[in-house]
Amino acid sequence: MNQGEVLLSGQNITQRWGGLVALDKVSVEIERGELHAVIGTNGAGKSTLINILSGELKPTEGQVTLLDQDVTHWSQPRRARNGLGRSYQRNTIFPDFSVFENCRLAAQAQVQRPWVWWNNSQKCQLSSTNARNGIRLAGLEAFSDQVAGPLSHGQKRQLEVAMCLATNPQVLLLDEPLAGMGAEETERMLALLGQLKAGHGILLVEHDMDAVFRIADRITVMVNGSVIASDTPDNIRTNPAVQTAYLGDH
Amino acid sequence: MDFSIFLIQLLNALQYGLLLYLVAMGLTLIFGIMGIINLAHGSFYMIGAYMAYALAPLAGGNFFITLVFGLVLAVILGYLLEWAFFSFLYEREHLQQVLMTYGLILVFEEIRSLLVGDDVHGVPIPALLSGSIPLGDVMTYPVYRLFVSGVCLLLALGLYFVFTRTRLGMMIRAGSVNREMVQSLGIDIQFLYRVVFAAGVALAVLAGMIAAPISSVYPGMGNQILIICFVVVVIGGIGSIRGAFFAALLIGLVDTFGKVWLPEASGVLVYVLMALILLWKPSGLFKAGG
Amino acid sequence: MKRLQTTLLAAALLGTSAASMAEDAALKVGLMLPATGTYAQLGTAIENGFKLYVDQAGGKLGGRGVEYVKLDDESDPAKATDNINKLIKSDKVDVVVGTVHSGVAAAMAKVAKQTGTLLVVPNAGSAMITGPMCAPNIFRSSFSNRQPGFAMGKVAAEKGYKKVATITWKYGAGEESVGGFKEAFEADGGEVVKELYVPFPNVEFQALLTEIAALKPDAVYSFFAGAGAVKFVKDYKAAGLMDSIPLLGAGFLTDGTLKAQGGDGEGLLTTLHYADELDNETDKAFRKAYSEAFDTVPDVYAVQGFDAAQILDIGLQAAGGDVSKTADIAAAVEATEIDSPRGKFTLSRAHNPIQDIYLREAKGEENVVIGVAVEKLDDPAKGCRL
Amino acid sequence: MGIDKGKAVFVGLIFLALALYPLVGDSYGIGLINKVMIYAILALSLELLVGSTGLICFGQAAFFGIGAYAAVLLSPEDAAASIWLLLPACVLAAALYALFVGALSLRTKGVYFIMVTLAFAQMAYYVVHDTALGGGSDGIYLYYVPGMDTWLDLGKPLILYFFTLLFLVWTFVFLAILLRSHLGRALAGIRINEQRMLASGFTTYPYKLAAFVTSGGIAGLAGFLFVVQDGFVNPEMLSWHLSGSLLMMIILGGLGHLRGALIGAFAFVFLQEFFKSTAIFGDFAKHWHLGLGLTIILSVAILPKGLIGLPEWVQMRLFGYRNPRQVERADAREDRHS
Repeated sequence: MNQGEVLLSGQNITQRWGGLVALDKVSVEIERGELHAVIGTNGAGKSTLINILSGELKPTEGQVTLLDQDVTHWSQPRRARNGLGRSYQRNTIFPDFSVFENCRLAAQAQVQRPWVWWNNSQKCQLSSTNARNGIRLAGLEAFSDQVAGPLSHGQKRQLEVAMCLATNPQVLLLDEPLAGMGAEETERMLALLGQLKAGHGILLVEHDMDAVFRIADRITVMVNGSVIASDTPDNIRTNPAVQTAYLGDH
Repeated sequence: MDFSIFLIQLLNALQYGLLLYLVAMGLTLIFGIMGIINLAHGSFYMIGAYMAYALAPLAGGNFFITLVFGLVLAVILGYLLEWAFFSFLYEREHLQQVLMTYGLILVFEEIRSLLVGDDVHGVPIPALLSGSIPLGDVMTYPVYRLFVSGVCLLLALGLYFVFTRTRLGMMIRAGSVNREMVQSLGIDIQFLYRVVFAAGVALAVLAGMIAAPISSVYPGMGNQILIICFVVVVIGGIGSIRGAFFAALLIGLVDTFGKVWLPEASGVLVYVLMALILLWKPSGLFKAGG
Repeated sequence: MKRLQTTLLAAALLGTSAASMAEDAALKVGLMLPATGTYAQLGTAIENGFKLYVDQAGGKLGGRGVEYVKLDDESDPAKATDNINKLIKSDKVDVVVGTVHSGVAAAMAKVAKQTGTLLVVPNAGSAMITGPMCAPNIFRSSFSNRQPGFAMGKVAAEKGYKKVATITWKYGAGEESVGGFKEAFEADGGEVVKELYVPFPNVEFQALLTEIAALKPDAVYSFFAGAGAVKFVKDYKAAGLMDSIPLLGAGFLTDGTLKAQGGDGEGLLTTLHYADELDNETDKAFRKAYSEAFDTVPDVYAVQGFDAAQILDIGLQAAGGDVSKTADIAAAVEATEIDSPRGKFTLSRAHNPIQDIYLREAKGEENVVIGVAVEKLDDPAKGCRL
Repeated sequence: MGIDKGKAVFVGLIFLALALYPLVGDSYGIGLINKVMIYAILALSLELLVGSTGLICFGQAAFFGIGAYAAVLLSPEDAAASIWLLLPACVLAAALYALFVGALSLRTKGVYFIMVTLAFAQMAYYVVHDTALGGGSDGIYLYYVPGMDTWLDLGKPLILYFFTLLFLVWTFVFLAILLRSHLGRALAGIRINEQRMLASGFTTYPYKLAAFVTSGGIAGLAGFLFVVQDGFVNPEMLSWHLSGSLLMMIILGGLGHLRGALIGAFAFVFLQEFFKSTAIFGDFAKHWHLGLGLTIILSVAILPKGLIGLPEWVQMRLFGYRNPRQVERADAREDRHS
């Protein structure tokens, strides 16, 4: 496990919707041990980028590489099974299931023979172990047996991350994990992200600037579908182009 | 098949397709804008046809006055139904919409049975349009069928104008693509819904009324057209006005020429066509709002 | 041994008393007819006709008072078996009368054959019912689909038509009717140049009318009923074919539909086992009584309902009101000439009417008889092993 | 996921009652309950799609009908078929058509899926109705009831009754086991949130197709049983009215629960019998569709959770009490939709 190894990269990604260019030759790299944040105004193309990296969208042009393999034409599930986890802006948990079952189901994607209909899924060793692992990493052990629906918003966001982790990913694409969180919850999530980046590569799309500048190792700034800067937080803070284009409006 | 017969068949296909368009249009609009899958839409067609029969005495037998009467009633009916029933369906899941509108079909059919009975009725073609034009050496083409095609075509053009050139049309098109956006633009969504629904009902009722003189009026006539309209809407792309137009014409062609060339398979043909199109384009030929 | 004898005697006594009890009790008649859907109107006419006969017979059939159990068959064959089972097993009817839809009637015939329950079919003309499904306890008071078609085939040949096209719905009744027409017409030297079919119950005929115009046959034979008949005749007229290519049809084309056709059916020649202005006293009395009782003019369906009751009455009279004496009932019905408003007819071994098929002409709202197309027409009853 | 004891006892009691019914029922009752059990199997097959996987199939009658037609068409004309061959053949025929329909229709979503499954059912309807294969609109008879040599005579109503009950229990248990397996859990996940399943690495299409084919096969089984009981097939068995009625059964009973399909089938048939009853409605019974239609509308409007949710609904209406867990769950659901 080499820290600094490039896990996921997008090269010259272009996305056009009819005449509209949503992304214009965007390149990003996510390294192991790195928390890479992407910021930008609404409509800058952050969500499009994350959708292309995760495989939900096929780019008009460009290439996506995951663990040294060209995955541009891979489907989302195939990328997910090969080390790519993602969370969504909105909660995508299963509200009627327990926290454990949420994670176990996510982990089940790795099971080799899913069609064996006579086996009780609850007795599956592999998915249970991975689920517990995800829960532990996300710090939700105390809630393992609770139904997910009634959890607080912050806990649900944590569960979202836990479900990603249960699939044993190398790279995490997190879409606004802090959205709608209170101060205390934010702190807990930031601590969690700090711990996770050791073994993973994390791409974070986030609006909370304070948080981003506190924990990101690298920040990419997007405006109107283009990357205008990609550097350490300190350099970004002083970058004049960023100031006029983005921080200035803030 | 010699050429003149071929042309006549083309005319038949066109006329059938245009009538389908009129009914399917309301279905696709109501779904596209309001997100409601309305199985009872065929019933509106049936109601229209029965209006053409039942209202005729009130209008002194004048077909055109009956039409106006019927349209006014249709708009009122659509408005009331939206208010009393369909407005409760917006937040419901598709399955519940399917079942509730399925229940509505049964209710409409029975109310029809209670009010006008189960007889088959004919509706006379208005004298003004009762002539026919000779085509070929034995065949004549009834003027009324041309009139139906003409009305449908005019309405299609009119709707096209409304959708592309007016503010209401823009709202409707925007609404079928993105409902939240319309709301955020400060448009009175409830009003929009009622207008769309009443228009959809009026279109189906109108189709039923103008079809009545050539189709006669009978129980269960709504169900027959409903399923075929579903096919039209699916092929055209749900919520697409242009799609409904082209799909309806396509179905008209396939049905007409299927009966002549492949009589054994003519019932199945439209469904095979649908399967093929979905294989090629899973969400129909055109996008919503187009 | 003695004990056994006593037991047997007791059982015999009990048996007879039970039987005589049954004769005294009201005859339960299950009317399994369509009350909803396309055929609802026909169901009503049949029921009216049946009740008219019973009322005229003093409220009795075969000497027993009559009690009705009504059931809507919805013209849905998928529910038919359950429906008739309900009448037989749950409502414990003695006799079942029904129905219009051939598919439903076919399912009913199967159950009747298995259970031995008396069944009178007052409309459905499917060949199956008096063919492979025929049984001593199953009767038909109407017709087989083949009959009117066959008669029209004769008429068409007599009129000197050489090339005829046929058009009907793609379904059992239509195909059997066209089959009958073809059989008679081609036997007499004609040729059916094209058989056109419309998916049932589709009523969009325009394409096939154009096809007919292109074929230019000497005449067209058609089988349609109800709404389809109304629309077909109107379309045929509107296409301008009525004047150039004569339209012939099985009688359903113009029965109960002339008013809705709004004059477009005027002058059409059709064949059927009933007609207006038949010159017989039974019919005159029937029409008068029917009009008075139900405030409407009777049609062929009412006649079929009326005769269904009549057939039951004849059979049950002979059996002393005991529905279980199937052989006696069948023998009596087969031996009797039934005095129907349609004219006198008999039932074949397969229990299908052997009847005169009339040639009729549509005048105003009536199908006026202009002659007998075929006298005492039988049905081959293919597959019947009686 | 773990088997709830209360539910298991409840379902067990239903099956026990069904097993004991022949002791009290007359021959009509046995035939009727037999038919309702067949509908219950059919409803269970649909429940696998609609309730468990979230795929609203509006063409289930087609698979039922194809199973039934296969039973008649594959039987020799002058002898009884062996059920060892015929039953699997019927299931296979229906499953194959389901594979075809599923493979195409699963490319579509939401309303498209509803309409496309409906249209494919119509296609099958027209094939049996219009082609020489299906015997046309009058349908075809099965002259000899298929059997298992001599010791299992399905022509005897009582034997058929227990045969059907056996398959009902089998279907229920099979589905219950399937639903807690990996496959079943994945289907549940797809129903609730397919996006999450994709993101977790599930290629959802084959899962859905598996559900579709399984469901079709079970519907084919029901079709086979129908033919054995009635000895008759007709195109109307494939009509969309039946598909609609089946949907109504599962929502009436309670969507998302196998026992809902079971209860729903019985409740729906009872409702129909009730509105058709001339003893209660007199001559108005002829308009029984009106009552049925209104009941469908009202029950969907008021009781969206079906009869299973009735105790909770009564509790809420009468005592204004809501289970706090339920409230939060409902909120969570809204959260998801927003």
